[in-house]
Amino acid sequence: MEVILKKDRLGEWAAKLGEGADVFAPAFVEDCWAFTKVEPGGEVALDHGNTVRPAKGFVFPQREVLYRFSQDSGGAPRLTETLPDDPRAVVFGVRPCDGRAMVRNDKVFTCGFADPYYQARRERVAYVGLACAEPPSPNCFCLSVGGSPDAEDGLDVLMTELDGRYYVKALTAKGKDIVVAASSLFSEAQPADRSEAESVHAAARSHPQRSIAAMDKVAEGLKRNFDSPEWDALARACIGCGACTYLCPSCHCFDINDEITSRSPLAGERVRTWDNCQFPEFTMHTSGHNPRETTGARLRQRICHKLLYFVENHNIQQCTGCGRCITHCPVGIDIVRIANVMEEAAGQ
Amino acid sequence: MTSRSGVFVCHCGHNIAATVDVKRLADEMGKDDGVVFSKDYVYMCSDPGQKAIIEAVKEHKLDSVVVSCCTPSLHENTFREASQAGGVNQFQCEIANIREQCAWVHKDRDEATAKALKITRSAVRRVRKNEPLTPIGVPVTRRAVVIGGGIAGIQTSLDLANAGIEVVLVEKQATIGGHMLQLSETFPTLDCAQCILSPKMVEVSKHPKITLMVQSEVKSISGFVGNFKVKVHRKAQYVDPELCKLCDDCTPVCPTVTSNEYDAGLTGRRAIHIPFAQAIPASFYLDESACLGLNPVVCGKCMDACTYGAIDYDRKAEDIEIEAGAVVVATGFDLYDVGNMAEYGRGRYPDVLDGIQFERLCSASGPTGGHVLRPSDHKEPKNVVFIQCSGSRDPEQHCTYCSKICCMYTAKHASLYKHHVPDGNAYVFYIDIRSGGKGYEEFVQRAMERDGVVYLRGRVSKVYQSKGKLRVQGVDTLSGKNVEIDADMVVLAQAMVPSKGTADIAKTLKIGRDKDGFLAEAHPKLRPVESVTGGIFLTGAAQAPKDIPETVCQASAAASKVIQLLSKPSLEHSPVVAKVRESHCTGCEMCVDACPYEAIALVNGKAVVNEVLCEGCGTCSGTCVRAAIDVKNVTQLQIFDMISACMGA
Amino acid sequence: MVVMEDIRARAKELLESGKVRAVLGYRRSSAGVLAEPAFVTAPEDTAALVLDATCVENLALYLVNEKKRQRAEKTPDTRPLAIVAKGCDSRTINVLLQENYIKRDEVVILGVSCENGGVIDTKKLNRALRGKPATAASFDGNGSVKAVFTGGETAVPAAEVLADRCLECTQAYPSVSDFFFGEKESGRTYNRRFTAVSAVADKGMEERSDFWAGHFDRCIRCYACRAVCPMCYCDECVVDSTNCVVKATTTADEKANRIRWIERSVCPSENAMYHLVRAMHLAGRCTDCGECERVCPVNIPLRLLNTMLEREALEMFEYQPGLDPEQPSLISSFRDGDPNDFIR
Amino acid sequence: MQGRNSTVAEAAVEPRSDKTVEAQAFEPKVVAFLCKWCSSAGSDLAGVSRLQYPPNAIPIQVMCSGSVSPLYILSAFNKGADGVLVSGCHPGDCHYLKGNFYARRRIYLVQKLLKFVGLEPDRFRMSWVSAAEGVKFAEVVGDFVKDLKALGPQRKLKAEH
Repeated sequence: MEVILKKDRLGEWAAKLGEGADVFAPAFVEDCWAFTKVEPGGEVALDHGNTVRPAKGFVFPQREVLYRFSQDSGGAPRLTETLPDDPRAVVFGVRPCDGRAMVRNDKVFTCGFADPYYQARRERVAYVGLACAEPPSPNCFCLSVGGSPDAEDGLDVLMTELDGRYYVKALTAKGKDIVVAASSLFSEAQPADRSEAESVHAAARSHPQRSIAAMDKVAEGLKRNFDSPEWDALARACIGCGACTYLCPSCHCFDINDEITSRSPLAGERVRTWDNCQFPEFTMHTSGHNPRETTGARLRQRICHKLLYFVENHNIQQCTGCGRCITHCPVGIDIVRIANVMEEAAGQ
Repeated sequence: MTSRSGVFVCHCGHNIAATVDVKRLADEMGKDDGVVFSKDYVYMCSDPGQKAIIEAVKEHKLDSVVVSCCTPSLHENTFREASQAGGVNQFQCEIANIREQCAWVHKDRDEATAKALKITRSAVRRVRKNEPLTPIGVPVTRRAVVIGGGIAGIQTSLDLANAGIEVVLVEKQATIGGHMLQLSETFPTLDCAQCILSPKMVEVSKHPKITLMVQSEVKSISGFVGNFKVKVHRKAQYVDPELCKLCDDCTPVCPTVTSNEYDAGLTGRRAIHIPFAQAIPASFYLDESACLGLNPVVCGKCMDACTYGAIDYDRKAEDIEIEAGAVVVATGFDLYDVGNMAEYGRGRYPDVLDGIQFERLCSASGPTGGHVLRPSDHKEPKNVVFIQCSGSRDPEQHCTYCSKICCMYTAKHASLYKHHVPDGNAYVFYIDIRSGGKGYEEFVQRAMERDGVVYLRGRVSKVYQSKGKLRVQGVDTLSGKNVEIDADMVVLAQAMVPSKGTADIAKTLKIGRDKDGFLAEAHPKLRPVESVTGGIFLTGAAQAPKDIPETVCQASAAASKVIQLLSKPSLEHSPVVAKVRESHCTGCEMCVDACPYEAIALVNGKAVVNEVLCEGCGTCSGTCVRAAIDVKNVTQLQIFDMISACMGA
Repeated sequence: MVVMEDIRARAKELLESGKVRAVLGYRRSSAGVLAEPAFVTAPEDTAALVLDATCVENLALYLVNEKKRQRAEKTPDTRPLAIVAKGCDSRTINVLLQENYIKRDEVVILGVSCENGGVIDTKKLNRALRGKPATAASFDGNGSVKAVFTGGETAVPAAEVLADRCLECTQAYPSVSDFFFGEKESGRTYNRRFTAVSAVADKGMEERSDFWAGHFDRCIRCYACRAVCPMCYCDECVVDSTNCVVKATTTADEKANRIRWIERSVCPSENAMYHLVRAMHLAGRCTDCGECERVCPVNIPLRLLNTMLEREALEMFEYQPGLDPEQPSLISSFRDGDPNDFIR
Repeated sequence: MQGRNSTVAEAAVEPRSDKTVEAQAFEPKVVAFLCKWCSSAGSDLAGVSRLQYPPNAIPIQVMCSGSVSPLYILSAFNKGADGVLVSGCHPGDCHYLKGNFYARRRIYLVQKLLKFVGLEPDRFRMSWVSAAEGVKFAEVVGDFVKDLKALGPQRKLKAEH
């Protein structure tokens, strides 16, 4: 389903969707682009750079309660499941790299076992993508990892900005629903619109980007360099913070904890929170042994997970080239450079 | 970490039960996490109450005990002993104070019960993480340092020495004896002060267990009860007491004269002199501050005159470290400076004397050979006014407190005057007469009735000089009339104040002082001779104004406390001390800097606690940013759990 | 003027003579305009060292990290490390010395003066360039920063793009060094000290409350602020309530009984707890290198929390961190005249 | 966005109009850290003297005010305390000689920090109460509870369970 929306009617569409769902769109807050709730009557302008935080949090929040528990003295424990019942949400302005990341997250949370919390949210959230006309970040490299500025996978709708209007393509049933919900705002797309959109996409794809030169050889390079001392050198400056992975659209590691709210009588919540492979204690064993004790081992884990293990398991890179981990690394650790170094080292 | 706690709720008769629903408290606590037994009882501290604890510990295999009752300062020990008797380590018993901090200060039963529940729950959370502890045994040095060689210090030293304890008696002056030796006769029996004190002084000098250090001051102290290290600074001993034969050849050749402190400034003395004939050590003494320069080139006359070679200008001061198990502070008093008494001439009138000066005039060893003569013209005064409470009981301008002994010594002064000058008139201005003590009231009555001393109830507003007389303006509140007396001499019963060095010695020894500057006792009623610091005791007028009999009593009391302390082969120190988590300590030294007891040192880059020095205050753990140091049984984890309990979680 | 060749030559000499095991400096980065930390061990690599307005990192962090790394090594190279240190960085080194974390002979300090410059704030630079990503930036010595971007370059007044801490800096030269490069400039005239913190402190209470609630709400607890802070050298942090660094001396009790001061959940109350506890732990120790604020991906103005306490320490206790490694720490000392009238 | 944050946004929108009604029924929760030797003894004296004061403050006896870590204070607020009191010996009277001087400096900084992030200054108080000041102890608690009632519940640092 392909339709045309006049640029000045975007707000109306958002308002219409706001009647049955929470609508989010990027807003520039404190020098950061962030998905922000659009209040009724609020403006939506899709002129944003890449958001600092990816779109994954709508489906996989940083903290969620799995169930509540309580127990009276001498009694049996009582568990109360807390499946998400958040209102439906429509997220505007999702970049294609974040959409593609959701495909990867889907594989993790549905492969073998369907995570009910993830599933429940995934069904309730519609991602409305915006094709990139030029790279929203100087560290973009989506083309190197099989993506593109107009990639559709993982999104429910893809919008492409044309002159004074958007070319809106509904990609899923959910996507069709949100177009149909405001059908009066749209006109049908004409072949000229389609070819104009295609030329915008083509121009964007030819825009210079950072690149991993021989992506097909990187996985092999990583494998062969697993024990290379180069990892320690590359990670020498790593400070062990979690900015790279918490901001990554496809990182999905989590931890589960009990948070006790009352001891007498016992009551509390079992909580799932994001976890982070770059933290030193991520793999700390109770014995005191830590298989990834050094920053080098942890950096290797992150890079290999993105560009080697995920490829082995799912035949695609986990990384979608958004560049956030490079831009926000406090000390300039650069996955593109590392991939190139590892590929070259393997060739020698 | 314990898991079988017992909670015992005390009714304290109606004291707690009237406000707190003790049954409900016991019931609710019985359901609490980790509590396997709870009970309420009318008096937990009674014998049956304690037995109930002992039995419950045994029967229910309790591993920790909480008693909800009165303040821990009353019965913590009682219940800890009961717990221990039942088989639980005493340090795994905690008190929840629901009387002073709850039942007695609230009226609403529901509110008070809810609060009592939180207080008790908080104690349970704490006790569950208490670890069993054993008091720390510390060896004891059987030696005491007594600071101050007045009657208090002398008595304490003799009592200790006679009990077989080694004593080092440290005196600032060149001789022991203190103010008592300046006195003429003592009330109420009028026996001669020197006659009763000199034998004790001689005993001190001869006692094999007593080491006497004169011209010496305590400079610093380290260590702890049973194991102090006291650093004493001894001034240079230019005259060797062993060689001095008391021939007095040196004094006449000495060219400098200065005020004689023994005669309270009424006479002069040379730089080299003997303080008084009965001085102990029996030796002449060279006052460095008055001497021309300790340099044979400048003067050197006394050294030349001494045929025994007892004088040596090259002697040096020395610092001596003494190991001791206990310290007794007996630094005595001074008189409140007459210079502060604007209404009585600020000390400008030579015939306005303070009590000690009058004592010297009455003393056979004094400047006038025991005759009462005016300092200004050496004439016998015919009208003498004695003013009591001079500087005492005057919160606006001077000292707030009563100096306690002035009523008695003024009666003595007036009587002595009348004995010396039977035709003279003695007037005493008083606020009221405080003569509690054996034979004291009779003594005052004798002064009034037999010796004809005129007592006027009222204050003296002003004393000034007029036509060779001292005009005393006062009021007689009994007749309601103003009184003016032209006196030949006025004697001020000056307030007693702590001696000049008291503030310094308190700081050095890290013991407290009260609002008036006297040394503070650990408890005003029950621990009157102990300071708040273990092993440091107080006696004499440094603690509060008191007379000779009371001083001697207190001196013996302090001695008996020291004997108690030093009679044990080892001491018990509280095991509630700081503990370092070595894995977390980075050796930043913040705790080392902050510890008030210098109990923490850095060893191989990690903080190490000297458990014997540590008093368990926890300043270290409040300072450490790494949670690397905790006080046992008051750990951060325990406080965290207690905060939760207080918040009802 | 700091002559880059002098620093490179000194670094080279130190490496060639074997006096140091590495030189910590700055080099260009592939990730963006900011320089990145360089660990130079080969004398010839000193040619890559740079020093300009993009050298924002406080390399003293690596004295801590390298110390930890060294502890884990069986046969560590114990020769000292050479480090390029700006004024603020040198004060950090002084605090590390004060807290015995490092010893003076373990470090050779190549002190550099910022003179009248400082380092850039990339957020400010982005604003100044209207979103065009800069590829280079350097202080031109005349009160402006030359910014190069794809397809052009421009001069921006330094006061518009320098980091707040540089604008407020009162001592832009090292307080400790073994070799000193540049001039000790005094009388810098950008902003008064504590300008930024005063602006927030002067707001009304509810406004301040909303200001911080908004910021703490955004926090994702990536701990970049903690990780980049040379003063946050604890192996175990108070926020590590559910998992911890286990050492040989860690007891079973310690593993089992963790104090959950702060839950792992990312939510406003726990985020606030984290930042407030961290601020308290840095009181009297923070030397205002501004790294916490720079690395925050969601732009929480963390520096304000620390400078606020720094201001109190200076004004009420006359305490300045990092000037004297011999002084006792702010919170392990007191003066009789400390404020008392806030107490009832 | 993302779970928790949106719930906060909702909490902020929650109407505060019934604040006055709330204030009347509102009983503030207070944690009082009392040093063992002075302030706890002072509270005992208040008890012995049968002085009445509000039951809102739950005492936690610590050895010395110098042992009170800033974490205790922050944690109490985190757990929902509407007010926190730290009470120690008067300057110069510390049983441990100088622990209260360290406390004074540390607490001063905590107070300034809490004020800076917008917590009402009246929620956190320090007092010197000696063993002889039973009356003062009762007054300190009474005044504190009165001031807290006027402020209403503390939500700024409280964990939302």
